[in-house]
Amino acid sequence: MKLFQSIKKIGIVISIPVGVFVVLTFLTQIQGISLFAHAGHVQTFVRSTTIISFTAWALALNLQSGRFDFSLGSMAILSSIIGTQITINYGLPAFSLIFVIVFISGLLGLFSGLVYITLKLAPIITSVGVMLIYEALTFVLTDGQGLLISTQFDLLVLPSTRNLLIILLVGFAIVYFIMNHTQFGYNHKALQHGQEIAVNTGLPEKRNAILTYMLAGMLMGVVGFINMTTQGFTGVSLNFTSISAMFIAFLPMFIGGYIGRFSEERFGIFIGSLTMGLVTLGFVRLDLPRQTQEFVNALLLLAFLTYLNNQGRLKLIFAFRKKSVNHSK
Amino acid sequence: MNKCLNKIGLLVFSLLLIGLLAACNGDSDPQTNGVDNGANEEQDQGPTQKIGVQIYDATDSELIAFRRYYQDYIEDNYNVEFLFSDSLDTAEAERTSTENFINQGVAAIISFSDSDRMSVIQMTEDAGVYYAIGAGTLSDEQLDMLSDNEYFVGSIGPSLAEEEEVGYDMAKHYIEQGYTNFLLYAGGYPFVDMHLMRTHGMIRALEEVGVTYNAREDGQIGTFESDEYTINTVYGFPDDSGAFFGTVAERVNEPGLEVILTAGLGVEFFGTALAQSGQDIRMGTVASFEDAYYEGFSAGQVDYLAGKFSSSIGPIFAAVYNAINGDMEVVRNNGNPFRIDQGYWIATNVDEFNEMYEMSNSTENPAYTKELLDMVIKSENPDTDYDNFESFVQSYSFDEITNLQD
Amino acid sequence: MKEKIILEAIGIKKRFGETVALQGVDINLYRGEIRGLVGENGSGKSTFSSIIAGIQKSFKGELIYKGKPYLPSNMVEALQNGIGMIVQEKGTIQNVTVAENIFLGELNKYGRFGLLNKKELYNKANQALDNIGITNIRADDMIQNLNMQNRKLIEIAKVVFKNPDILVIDETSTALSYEGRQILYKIIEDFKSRDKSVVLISHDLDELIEKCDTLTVLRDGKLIKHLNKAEFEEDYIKQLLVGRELEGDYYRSDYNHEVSSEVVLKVENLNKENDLNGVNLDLHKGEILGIGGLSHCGMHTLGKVIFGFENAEEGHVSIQGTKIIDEKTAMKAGLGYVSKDRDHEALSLNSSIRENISIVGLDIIKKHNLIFSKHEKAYVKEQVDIFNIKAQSMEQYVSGLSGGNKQKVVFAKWMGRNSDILVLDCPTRGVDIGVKQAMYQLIIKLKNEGKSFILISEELSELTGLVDRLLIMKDGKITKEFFRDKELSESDIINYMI
Amino acid sequence: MVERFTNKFSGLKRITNYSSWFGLIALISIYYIQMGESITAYSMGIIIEQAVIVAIVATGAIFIFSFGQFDISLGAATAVAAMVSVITYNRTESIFLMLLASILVGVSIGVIESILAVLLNLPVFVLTVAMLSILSSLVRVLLGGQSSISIPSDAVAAFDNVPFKLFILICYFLLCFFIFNYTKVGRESKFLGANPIAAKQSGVSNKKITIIAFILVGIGVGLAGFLTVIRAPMLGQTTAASLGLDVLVAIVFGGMPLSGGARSKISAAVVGAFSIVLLNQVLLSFGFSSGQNQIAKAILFLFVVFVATINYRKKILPR
Repeated sequence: MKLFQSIKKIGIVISIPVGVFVVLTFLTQIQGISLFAHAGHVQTFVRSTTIISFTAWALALNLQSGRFDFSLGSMAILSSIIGTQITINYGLPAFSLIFVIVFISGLLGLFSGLVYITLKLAPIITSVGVMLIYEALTFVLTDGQGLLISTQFDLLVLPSTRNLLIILLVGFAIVYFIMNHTQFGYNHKALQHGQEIAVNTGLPEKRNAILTYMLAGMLMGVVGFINMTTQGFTGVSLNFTSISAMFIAFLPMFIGGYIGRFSEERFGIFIGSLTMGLVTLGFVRLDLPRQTQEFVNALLLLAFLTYLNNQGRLKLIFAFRKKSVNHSK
Repeated sequence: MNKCLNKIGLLVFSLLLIGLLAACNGDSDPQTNGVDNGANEEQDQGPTQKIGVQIYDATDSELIAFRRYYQDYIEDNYNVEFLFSDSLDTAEAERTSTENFINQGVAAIISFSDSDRMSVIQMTEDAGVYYAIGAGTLSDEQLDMLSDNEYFVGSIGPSLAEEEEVGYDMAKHYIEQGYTNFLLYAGGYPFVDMHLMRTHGMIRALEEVGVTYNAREDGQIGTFESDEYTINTVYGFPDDSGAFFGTVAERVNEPGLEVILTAGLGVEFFGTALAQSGQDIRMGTVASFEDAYYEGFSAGQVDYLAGKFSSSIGPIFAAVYNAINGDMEVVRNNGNPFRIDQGYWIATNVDEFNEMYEMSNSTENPAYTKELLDMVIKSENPDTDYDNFESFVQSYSFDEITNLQD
Repeated sequence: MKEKIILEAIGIKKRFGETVALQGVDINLYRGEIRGLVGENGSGKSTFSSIIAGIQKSFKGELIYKGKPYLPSNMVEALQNGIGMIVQEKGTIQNVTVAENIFLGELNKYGRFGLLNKKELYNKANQALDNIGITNIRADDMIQNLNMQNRKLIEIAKVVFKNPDILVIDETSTALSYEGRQILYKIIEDFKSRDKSVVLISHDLDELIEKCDTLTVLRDGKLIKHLNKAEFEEDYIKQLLVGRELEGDYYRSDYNHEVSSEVVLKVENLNKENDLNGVNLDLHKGEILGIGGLSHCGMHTLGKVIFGFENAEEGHVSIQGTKIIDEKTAMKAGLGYVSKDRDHEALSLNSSIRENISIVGLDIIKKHNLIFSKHEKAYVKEQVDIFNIKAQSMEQYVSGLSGGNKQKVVFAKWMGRNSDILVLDCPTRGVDIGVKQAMYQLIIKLKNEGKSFILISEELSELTGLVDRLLIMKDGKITKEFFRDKELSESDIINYMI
Repeated sequence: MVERFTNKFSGLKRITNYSSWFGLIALISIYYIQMGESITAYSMGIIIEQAVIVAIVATGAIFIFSFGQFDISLGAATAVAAMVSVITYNRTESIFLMLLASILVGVSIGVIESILAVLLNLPVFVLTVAMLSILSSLVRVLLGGQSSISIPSDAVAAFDNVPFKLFILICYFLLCFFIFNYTKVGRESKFLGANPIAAKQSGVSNKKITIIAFILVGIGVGLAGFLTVIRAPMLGQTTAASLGLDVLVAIVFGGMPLSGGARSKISAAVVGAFSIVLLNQVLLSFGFSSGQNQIAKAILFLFVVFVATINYRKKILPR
């Protein structure tokens, strides 16, 4: 029975990416191409999966505590610009770039968190303010030009498939460990599900919130790093343009929440991101125009949410069957 | 107590952050900070005239170079002050910016924005503010409609035909060298006119050598057929999922690729993929003479550039300056607003590029210096007339300008 | 008996915004003592206990614990110092394990450098559960899979495991079944036997009289009297609670249970997973129908289903032929509902008295489909006057009112729209005895005017004192029907509840 | 002692409740000082011109915000409405049909969104995130591969004046003001925001309120789409793209609590929209760059909200 249960769990967890893979393989086969034709496709897939995973982990961290953070995208952009400039200006070794960027984005996250706990405003408001400031700083710091590093060859070789895989795995290990094996993770979960009780009991809510923001910032730093080094270019964003960075992460986050019921949530998000990574590669291979991509993504999100929110009702529909099983017992 | 600590923490942290930002900013930016616009000293004659500059993208490197020329060179040498708009990406934003400039009391607007230009021209006429086009062109029909508009000064810039020609020349340059495997980047095709025209130019050059182009019904860039030539395409801009760079990497790594031709944003979007591919691939692009391309040429990533130079917007200023000084007659083409084509500087090797780059980016000795501009400004040179002006603008090539300077 | 003082509270004052909760309370607590704390809601007993347990920080006055000044900054710190509290409200957090709840806020003990040793954590948690004799729940169970009673037991296990010197129990027994209470009582006696102290807060006078050594009566944030076991006498305590002798009738004076034969509301064969198991009942015009039982017998769910707030899986509720499918149809048919959870369900605390009362009366207030301030205010003022709601103005937020006045607002809201049938779920929970009396009299008056009531209550005396007919529920079923009778004794009834 | 404290407290409360008005007045004063004599009828006109569209959409959006929901797709919806109205005009050459089409599209989007939210039981915010993507791709579809679509500017020139726009704003504002303050729907939506469970137990239908609110916003979106075309008859990919967040900023600036509830006020939309436009004008007069502008705006934004909510702090952090 227990074996059956675990098989069922594993089945649910892998069914989503496998299903998507099958559909995409079918779609590409019709056009006479294969999903993974050469190493570049593997790289695209790994890169998308990594970017989406980190973004979704960061988004989920605060969103699941009821804190919507508009500043995620701007943190990625600003930290990658500052970090890269520092690395280049002070001639730091290339591999240290990721650490510098993550350090800076951690500081940016810290600032977000401090603004939140100092002003005691709803995070959706403080994060709009912080996001506007960070966006504007990208402009002020680069005199509006953004940053181009297309000739810094030692930096550009960093996002190889192998390195991306390492980043993804190490990132997952760290996030998994933090959320499941540290006091911070446990307190975070307790505050998430019972804020008032937890605060009354004496959990350090403010410290936890700040650390959460910092962690989210650092995760976005990795995104900034990957974008900077693969594109060799980070543009300036103004007037809320940076918020779009997080939209791609909604679907994986919800898939993660769903899978999280059967396994670990961070792992669920990873599986969700993997799925989106496949979808992204599918877009590349099928050469779909941007608006179609967005449209398909939005529809997938809607469909999945609908399924998720009506699961209760679905269960009701199937309740009769369950009842008869109970009787036979 | 706790609360107090938080506030102190925030304060200390903010200072730290500011320090950090300052550290990275100070070191990285050798040029004078273009944001600083309060430095223009009052000149001897009269109050400073305000000129509004409308830009389509505050983050575009070409426009930033333009801004530097106006604010760091022209403001220091003429009694004017430039106000720059935000990025104007819709007709609505363009209108808002026009309203604001008029309200701020500008004497003229120089526009690099074309969301709904005719409406803006109408507004400026109503408000009695001079209007000049610093880039892009008007159709004959439009120019006709504006013939009796006293406040419309004229336009200088590459016409759409010129844009098409630039694309054609670039493609031709490589075809003539015998290359057969191309990757075309169409940029904002079909939404951005300038990219569309350049791409059409490239297509024309390819068609001349026997390539068949199949246009697509939905308006997107189509496909190519040829036995001899292999042509792949990319279009669009980066997105958040990484799909764009996935496509770029895929195309760049296509075996046998020899040349990348971009309708814009060459180094920005392809430099990295080139660096990462490690193959020997040429790149030709239409962009501007700025740092990124300096690096690109030095690293051998780019070997053909059709680009604007920072002070290419000197002549339009001269025209506007004449207008606001009341010397409208020297900028009137037989009583009508002028429309003068101004093309690109073209660098086909590193040495050419470096020479042009140096002159383009100098704020002490730009291509169009005060001495040069004064030749067509009536208040400085009473003998000048429209024909002078027209030939002055048309002699835009690097060689002609260096000759003028000597 | 009076040997060692363990905790001394001197002149404790506490204010919440505009309301004064405690105005200078002195209490000495001795080792080996079971101290009952009694008072109406708003009398300050929960505030006092939350202060010594570290939940409330900013107060005036002094606490001396074991001879030293004492000022815990949170519950965990208080517990580490030896003062543990089982709170009145929900005290566990969902979606985390039992073990994490037991060691909430002090996980740092299980591991180092911020890392956790799960094995040790689970072992300790199981030990804590074993300690109080719970074997059916394990450390790695998720809280949301447990029922309310078991969650409460987790809290008890958590506090007791720390072996505090003072155990504060705030109205916990109402959430527990018979078995749960036995566990709790055993713990209390065990504490006493080990020379530790217990502070027991309860509304149940019988429970207090039976279990406590001493009683402290609070009223309006003031200390009224300390009572020794010898002075325990129910009527006397009641008098102390209210502050005066109650004049007039408290409950109904008549013992007539004849009601009209007209059925105004019919409940047929309601079934709902875990809560209702084939419930049938008729409500007659002018009848007060009581429903009693233990907390989790399904009667609260029944109230919600009757009003259409929750849906049953089978069966239906109808009023004169109209089926009740949601709150709207219920209201249209003249039904009103007073929720047990007043602050979260019956009222919007951060809205004004006016808004709370008028929200269900908008149909009456509107003229030509429009709502004008003048009509609305007149409507609300009438209710405020009838119910004698004490507030600065009708624009005051409900959050600033006392429990009694809040409940008056809820009553006013339903009576204002002239509801014919009211479902009252624990309508006098946390209400002063004075207000309670007024409400009882109001219910009786309305009954005499032909209104019908379904009175769901956990207080048996309230039920026997008011109802025409009493239905007892157990495990989602109606197990017994009693009619109004002078001879009806609470002990008879209890037998059908457990 | 207690009495005095109470009075002082509620006095302060009253003042901060009007902090957004003080903000507006302060901005007007600074603008006056900065511009001095150069303030003309033209200046007033452009302030109205620039505030009208945001004010209209924000007014409608107050309904959604009042019951604690959040719509991020309003800008994209406005763009779609404007696109359709341009297409309609180009087919029919009728201004009336153009207006009608715009409103119809706005309302339809509202109906679709609310029905999806209600029937599929989706959280409104996440739904609007998805709608944002769907509507922006719809904008590109409507563009049909062109960089822009337009109508001749003469066609709408007759309406391109301040009185007409002000008239539309006032009409729509009065409609919303009326519904918000003098009908059941308005009361119920505020109550729903204050406590959804209590609202349900008082017979307030979440579904009904959601649908009505989205329809009302839809009308606003339709009017805004129409006015967008009048203001700038040439529409492109990015038309109205930032409107959604401008509306959010305006509403918060105007003193509307994002959680909705009893403190919701419809005036916040107009106060906020005008404040933002004035703030822009003031910043322009200082000659800041785009980046500095945005920093100043962000800091002011946080400051205003901070002051407005200074009396509503809780022990636990707000979410």
